[in-house]
Amino acid sequence: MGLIDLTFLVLSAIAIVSGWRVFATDSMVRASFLLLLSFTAVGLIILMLAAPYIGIATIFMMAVEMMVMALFMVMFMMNPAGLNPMMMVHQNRFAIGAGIVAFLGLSAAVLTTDFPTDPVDPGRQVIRDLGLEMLGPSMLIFETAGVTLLAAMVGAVVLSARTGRFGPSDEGSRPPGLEVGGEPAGRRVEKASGHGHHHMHDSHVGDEDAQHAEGNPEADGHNADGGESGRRPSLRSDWSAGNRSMTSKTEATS
Amino acid sequence: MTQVLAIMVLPLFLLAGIVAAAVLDRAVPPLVAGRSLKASFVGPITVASSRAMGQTGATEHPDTISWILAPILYFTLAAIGLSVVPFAPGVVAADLDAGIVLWGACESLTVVAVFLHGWSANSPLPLIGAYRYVAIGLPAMLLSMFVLIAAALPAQSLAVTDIVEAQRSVWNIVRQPAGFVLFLMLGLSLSLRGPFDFADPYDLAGGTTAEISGAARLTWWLARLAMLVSVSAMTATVFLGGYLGPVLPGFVWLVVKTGLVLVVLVGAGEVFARLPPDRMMNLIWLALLPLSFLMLVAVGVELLLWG
Amino acid sequence: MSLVSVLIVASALIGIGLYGALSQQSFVMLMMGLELMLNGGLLAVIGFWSFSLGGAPEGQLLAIIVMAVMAVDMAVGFALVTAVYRKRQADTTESLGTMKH
Amino acid sequence: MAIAILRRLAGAAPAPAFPAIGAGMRAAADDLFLDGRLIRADSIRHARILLVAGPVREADQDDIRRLHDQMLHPRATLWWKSNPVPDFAEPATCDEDDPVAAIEAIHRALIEGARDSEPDILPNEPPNPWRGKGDYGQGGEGMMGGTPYGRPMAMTDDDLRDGLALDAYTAPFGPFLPMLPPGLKLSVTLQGDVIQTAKLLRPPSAQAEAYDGTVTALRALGRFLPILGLEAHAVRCLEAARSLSAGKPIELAKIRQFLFWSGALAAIPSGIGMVEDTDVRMRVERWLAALDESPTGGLDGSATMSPLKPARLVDLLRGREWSEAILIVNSFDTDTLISLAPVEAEDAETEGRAREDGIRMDHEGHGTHAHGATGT
Repeated sequence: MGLIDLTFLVLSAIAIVSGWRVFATDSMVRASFLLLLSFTAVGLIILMLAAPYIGIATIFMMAVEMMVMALFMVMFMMNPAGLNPMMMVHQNRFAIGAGIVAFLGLSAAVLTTDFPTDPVDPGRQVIRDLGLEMLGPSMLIFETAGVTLLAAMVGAVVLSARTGRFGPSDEGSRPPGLEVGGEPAGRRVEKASGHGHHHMHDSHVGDEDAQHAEGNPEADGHNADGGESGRRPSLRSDWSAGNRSMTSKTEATS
Repeated sequence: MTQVLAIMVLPLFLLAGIVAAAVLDRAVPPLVAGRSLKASFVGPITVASSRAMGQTGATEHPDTISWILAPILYFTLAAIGLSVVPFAPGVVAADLDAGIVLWGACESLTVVAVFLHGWSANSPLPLIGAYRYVAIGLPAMLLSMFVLIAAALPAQSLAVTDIVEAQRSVWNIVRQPAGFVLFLMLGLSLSLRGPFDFADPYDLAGGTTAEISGAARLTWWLARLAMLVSVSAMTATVFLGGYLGPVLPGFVWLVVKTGLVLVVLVGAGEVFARLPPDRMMNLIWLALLPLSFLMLVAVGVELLLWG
Repeated sequence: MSLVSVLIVASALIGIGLYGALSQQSFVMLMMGLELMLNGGLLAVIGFWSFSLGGAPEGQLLAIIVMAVMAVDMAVGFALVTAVYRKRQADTTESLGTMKH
Repeated sequence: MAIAILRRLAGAAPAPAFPAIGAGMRAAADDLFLDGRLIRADSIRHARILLVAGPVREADQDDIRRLHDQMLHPRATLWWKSNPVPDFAEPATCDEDDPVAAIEAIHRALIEGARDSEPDILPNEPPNPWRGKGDYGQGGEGMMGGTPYGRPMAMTDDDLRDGLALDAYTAPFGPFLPMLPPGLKLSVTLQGDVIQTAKLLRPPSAQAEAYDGTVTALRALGRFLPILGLEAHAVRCLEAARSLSAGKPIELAKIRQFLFWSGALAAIPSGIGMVEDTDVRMRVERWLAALDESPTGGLDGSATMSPLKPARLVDLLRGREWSEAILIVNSFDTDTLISLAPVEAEDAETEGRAREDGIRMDHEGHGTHAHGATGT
C-alpha cells in the first residue's frame, strides 16, 4: 500500500465518519463544522484525483456555505450550543434502512459494473481545459447555471425579506379583498392549522421514531404555548387582524 | 529540489516576518501618538514570555476542542497561504495551478477559525465579536476574489508563479490601483486589525480574546501576526511584482516589498477609524463590491483591446 | 485508490446523506443531509472523470454544475426557512402539515 | 533553566493591570496608563493586577470580589486611594499620587514567586444549581428544559429590527467594563448585537471633573476614540490633556488634523443618541471645536450641562447595535450621563432578579467563581 492509498484511506475515513457525526452531535454549530470537515476531506480526495481547481474550490465554497449554515443553525435551532442532549428525528428506522439500502445498492452496482479505464493524463492542463470548455462549447450550460444562481439570489431575497407580497410576511400574507377594505379573496383557512412552534415542548431524547412520528405536532405546539412561561404565542394572527392591517394599508395608500 | 528549498525557507520567512510585525506593532502606535519612538526587539519578547507564563482562561462549559484548535487553525492557514508565494523564480512551496484559489480557500477558512474562536468561549462578548467578524469578513473575502481574478486575467492563469511572471511588463498595482487598496483592506480584515478589527475590538473588551489568557492568547497573537505576514507577502506578489526587480536577487526584492506592505498595513491599522459594523457592511456591499466588479471589467476591456 | 474505492466512498456519503435528509426534523439539518448527498455525487463525478473519461473537460463542467446546485439549494433553502419561520415560528417539518398560511 | 529565563523576561515586561475605577478617579487612572511600564488590560482575563482606584461603592463590592476571582493566577490586587473591600486578606494599599512603582513591585514579586497569588474570595458555585439534574446530569430536561450547565435556555423574543423573532439573550454588563463609564451597570437584552431593551441597574459613579474647556474635550476624546479603533490617537489626546492641565503648551492643530484624516467623524453614524437636537457626531464635533479655541475658553460648559430631563439613557440605547450603543454612552460626560440615568424603583428591583435569571458563564475547575469575565 503506497502513500497515496494510505492518504486516500485516511481522508475517506474522515469524510465518512465526520459525515455521520453531523447527525449524531448535539450542537448545531458543531454539526455544520463537522460537515465542513467532511467536505474538506472530499475536496482533498478530489485534489488527489488530479482535479485541483474543483477540489480547492469545493473547500473554498463549502467553508463559506458552512459558515452561513452555522449562523442559520444558531438562529433557528434550539439549543445551538448543545447544552442538552437532543435527538430530533422522525421515521428513524426507515431512514436508517433507506440509507443502508442506498449504500449497499450503489456499492453493489459499483462492484458488479465493469468500468472503462481511461485515466487522466498527469500532464494535461485540466484547469485550462475547464476554462475553455466553460466559455467555449458548453457556454450555454455555464450561462444557464449563472442565470439560475442569479434567480436563486433574487428569489432568496424576496422570500426572506419582511415585506411579503401582500403586506408584512410575518402576519401571514393574504390576498387583497375584492373591494377596497373588503374580505380577502380566496378560501379561508381553519385557525388551528399550522400552529407549530419554534420550540417543541416535549422531550425527544432517545425517542424512538414511532412515538414521535405519530405524535401530533400541533398539539405539541399548543401545549408549549400553554404550559411554559416565557414562551411567546405564535405571531400568526387571525383573519380579523389581517383585515385591519389591510384596511389601514389601503387607507395609507389612497 | 527547489520545492524542498522553498519549504525550508517558508518557516524562516514566517518567523522573521512575525518578529518584524511585532516590533512594528510596538513602534508604530507611539509614532502615531506623537511620543518618543522606542522600537526594540526585547519588548515583544518580554510581553510574549509574560503571556506564556500565565494561566489559560476557562469559562464554564466551553467547546474546549475548538477553543484550542481555532488559533492553531488560524496559524496553519497563514502558513498554507504563504506556501503559494514564490520566494524566487521557481522557488515555491506549493506550485499549484490553482494557487490563488488555494489562497481564497485560506481566506474563507480564516473566517471559520475566527468564528470558532469566539463561539467556543461560551461567553457573550466573544460571541458578538465572532458574529460581527463573519458579517464583515465574508463580503470582504468575496471582493478579494474579484480583485484576485482581475490580477490573474493578464497572466491567463490561476497559478501565482504565472501571475508574477505576467508582471514583467507592468505591475498589477498600475493595472488596478483600486484593487490594490481593496486587497490591503482584506489584509486588515484577515489579520483583525484597526478599521477591520471586528472580532477583537476594544468595545467588546477584546472580543474573541476576552476570555482567554496565557498560552492561548499568545498563540492567537502569533497567529494574527503570521496572517499579517502572509497577506503582506501575497499582496507584494500579486500587485508589486513579487520577486521581480533589477540588480538585487529576487528573494531580497520580495522581502523588501513584503516589509513595505507590512509597514503600510500596520500604519493603516493605527491611523484610520473603524466604522460601526452596520455602516461597514453597507460600505462593502454597496460601494466596494461594485468597485471590484468595475476593476475586473476594466482590466478585461484593457486586455481585450490592447492585450 | 481506484475508481471502485472512490465510488464506494461516494455511495457511503450518499447513504449517510439520505439518512439525514429522511430522518431530520429540522429544516436546516435536513438541508445538511441534502448537501452530504451532493457531496457524494460530486466525488463520484470527479472519480469517473479521473479514471474513466481520460480527463474530458465536460466531466469537470458537470462538477461545477453540482457545486452550483449546492449553492442554489442553500440559498433558496435558507430563504424558505426564514419565510416559514417568520410566518409560523416553525423550524421543523412536522409544523408544516399544510402549505397554506 | 528555560523557566528561569522566561521568568526574567516576563518580569521585565510591562505590568498588565485592570483598573476598577471608583468615584473621582477616572482622570487619574487615564493618566496613569500613559506610563509605558503599565499595560491597560482590555479584559480582566488579560490582567495580572487588579487596580482598584478610588472609593468603592457599597453596591459595587460584590462586583469587585467577582472581578478579582475572574483574574487568572498569578494575581494580585492593589488598592489605590481606596478602602479595601472586606474579605480581601492582607490588602496591599497605596495612597501616593503615582502608584506605578508599587504596581511594578507587586508585578515583579508575583512573577518571581516572592508573592503568593491571591486565593479566591467567593465560592466557585454556578448561579443556577444544575449538577446531577437531568438525564445526563447536565441540569436540563429534554431538549429545552431546566438550566443546563447553569444557564436557562434562551427563549424567543420580539425583534425590533426586522421582525424575525429569534432567541433573545439577557445579561448584566458593568460596572467595570472598560468601554463603559466606571460604575455604570446595565442589564441588556440582545438579539444578535442589537439591543432590544436596556435597564439601568446602577448609575455611573460621580467623577467631579471640573469643567475646563479644552482639557475636558481632550479627555472626552481620549475615552471616545478607542471605540473607533484609534487607540494611538486617544493616547495623543490624553497626553495633551495631561500636559495642558500641568500648564505646558501643546499643539492642538495637529490633533485636529490627525483626527480629520482618520475619518473618525465620518465613521460615526448620524442621528444616534439624539438629546436636545444633538447627536453623537455633533457632540464629538463640539469637542473638536473646543480644540481650536483658547485652552480654557471654547466649549460652552452650559451647553452640555443643561438638565436633560426628558431623555433617558435606556431609551437612547433601545434598538441600537452594541457598538453604536457604546458610542452613545461615551459621548456624554459623566455628569450628563448621571442625569440621563435615573435609577428607577423597578430597575433597582430587577437587579436582584437579573442576577438570578441572567445567563451566566461561570468558571469550572480552577476555582474561580464569577460571571462572564467580560460581564463585570
